[in-house]
Amino acid sequence: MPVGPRPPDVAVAGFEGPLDLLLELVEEKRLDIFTVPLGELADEYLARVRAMDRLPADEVSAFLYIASRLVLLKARSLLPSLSPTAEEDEVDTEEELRLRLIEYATTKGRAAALGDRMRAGERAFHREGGTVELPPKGGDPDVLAAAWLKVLSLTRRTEEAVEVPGERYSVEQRTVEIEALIAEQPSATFATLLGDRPTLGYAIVTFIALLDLYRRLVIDITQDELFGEIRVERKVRRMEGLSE
Amino acid sequence: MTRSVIAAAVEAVLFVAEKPVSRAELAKTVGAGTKAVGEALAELDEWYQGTGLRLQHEDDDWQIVTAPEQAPFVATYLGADRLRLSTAALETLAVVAYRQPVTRAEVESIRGVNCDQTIYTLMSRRLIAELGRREAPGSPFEYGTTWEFLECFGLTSLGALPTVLSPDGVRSDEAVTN
Amino acid sequence: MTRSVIAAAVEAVLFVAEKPVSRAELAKTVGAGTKAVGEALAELDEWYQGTGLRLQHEDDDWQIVTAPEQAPFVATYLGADRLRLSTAALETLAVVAYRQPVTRAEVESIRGVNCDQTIYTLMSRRLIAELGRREAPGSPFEYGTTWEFLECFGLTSLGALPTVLSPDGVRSDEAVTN
Repeated sequence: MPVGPRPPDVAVAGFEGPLDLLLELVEEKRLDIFTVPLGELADEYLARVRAMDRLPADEVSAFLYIASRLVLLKARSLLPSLSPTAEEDEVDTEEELRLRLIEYATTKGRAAALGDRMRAGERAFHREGGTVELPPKGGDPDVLAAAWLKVLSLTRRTEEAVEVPGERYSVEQRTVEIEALIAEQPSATFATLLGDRPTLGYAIVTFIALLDLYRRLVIDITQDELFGEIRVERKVRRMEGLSE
Repeated sequence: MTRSVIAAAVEAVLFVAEKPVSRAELAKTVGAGTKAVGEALAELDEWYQGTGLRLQHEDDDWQIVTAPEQAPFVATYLGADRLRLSTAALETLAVVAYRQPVTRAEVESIRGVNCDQTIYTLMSRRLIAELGRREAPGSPFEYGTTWEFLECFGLTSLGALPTVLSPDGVRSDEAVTN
Repeated sequence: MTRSVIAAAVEAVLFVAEKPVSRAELAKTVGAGTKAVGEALAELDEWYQGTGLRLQHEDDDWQIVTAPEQAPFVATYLGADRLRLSTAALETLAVVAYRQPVTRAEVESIRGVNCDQTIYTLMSRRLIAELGRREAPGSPFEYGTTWEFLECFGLTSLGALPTVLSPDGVRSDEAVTN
């Protein structure tokens, strides 16, 4: 085992990343990765993200990206009139997400195959060639200096890599906060929810919390114009007994 | 049961070599053509089946190494450490191995997460290396696996990477060749 | 045409060993009796007839060497006017050269990998040597470069080692002087 600093490989709440979580849902439900409408997994995906205790700020955006795409796919399936704009069509199709998922599944299979080999320990060894009797000659000092530089750079990078961002927010906690706020006042804007000078992590967690509240029919979200203010409103509950 | 004169000479040179030797240099050293050396290498490769040795190559650089089945005994003798990698590092390694040359952005797009950490881990273990810069916006580094990678995983060449079926069971051939 | 299991294991161990190995140590390493190892050695000896390798022994210490007939090719390869070192050996040499006096543990902590083998190789090539023991727990050996190292690299003194800027461009002065 190498001595020296050992950078942690952070897995997010048991998942290697947002695609890993999505793949896990597909496999858990024994769905066919080639035919399952991915939008159907939106609710469960959000629920799993919400259940995660703490999300590292630097990985949250990746989870959010997948979550928002799933929500969009679900919305389209529920409301066929919500046809994709030409712009979205290029980058945001279900097919593209599916291909990424399939590629990731292949990568996981390959990683498992390499892992099996690693655990079996069946490696090769070479000779260092120590039996040579002739006095060495013809060394190049610049080559030696380059090797030293390489060693230095690898050491340095490992040291840097150990720093881990400290700031973390919980989606669950933020959801509770917003729900309490919206219970007191009927509406709020996204900007006020963010407060002054929010960090990226805080903004993303807030946004996921909103997506989740929206999914649970607690709030409505409206936006009157492109890039306009996003309004969050307490959803008017229908009388019990009436169908939706 | 004797082998060809060239094969014996190539074997002796590879035995004393401290690092992989190119076919061109082998040819020059033993005073034969590259084609004859190629045949000698094939002869050695076959000869080593079932022995404690095997022939490993990357592109056209060749080296004699120990057979992976003998790893436990050799590791005992050398006091060598077992390689250990996290799942995350293995995933990144799998992308680099099967898709090389590959940039960090490409690895991250396939895995869906930031890969700084795992790339550094793999580089400091000498399993992957920077190959050079890609001629593209931002001139990103391209990564590939190293000679140590082949050795650590007991692969005689990149062509010996395990074949893994993708979920549809057909797109198994996209490794390395693209 | 396969050889016995023990013979393959013995062959792999002798292949990586850079000095003669006693039959007792071979037996311990491969987990067999000395009699079985003796038979395996006889098997290897016969096997190597007509190949580029030979089994050589002095008393009961055994070693694989190149066949005498191949000496001209081996001499051609090794005699080429340049130093051949594996990447691993070159990196270890760089650490010793720029950080001497240095212990094995320090070299390993800097390189991040086990360095037993490369230190042995560099010592047998007389590029580095044990300087003495450090007054520290365990009294580890300290290593430094040799007179042959200076001659091999055409350096008049250690002060003539190329100056290396570290990656951040500031830690340029940690060579040799500390």
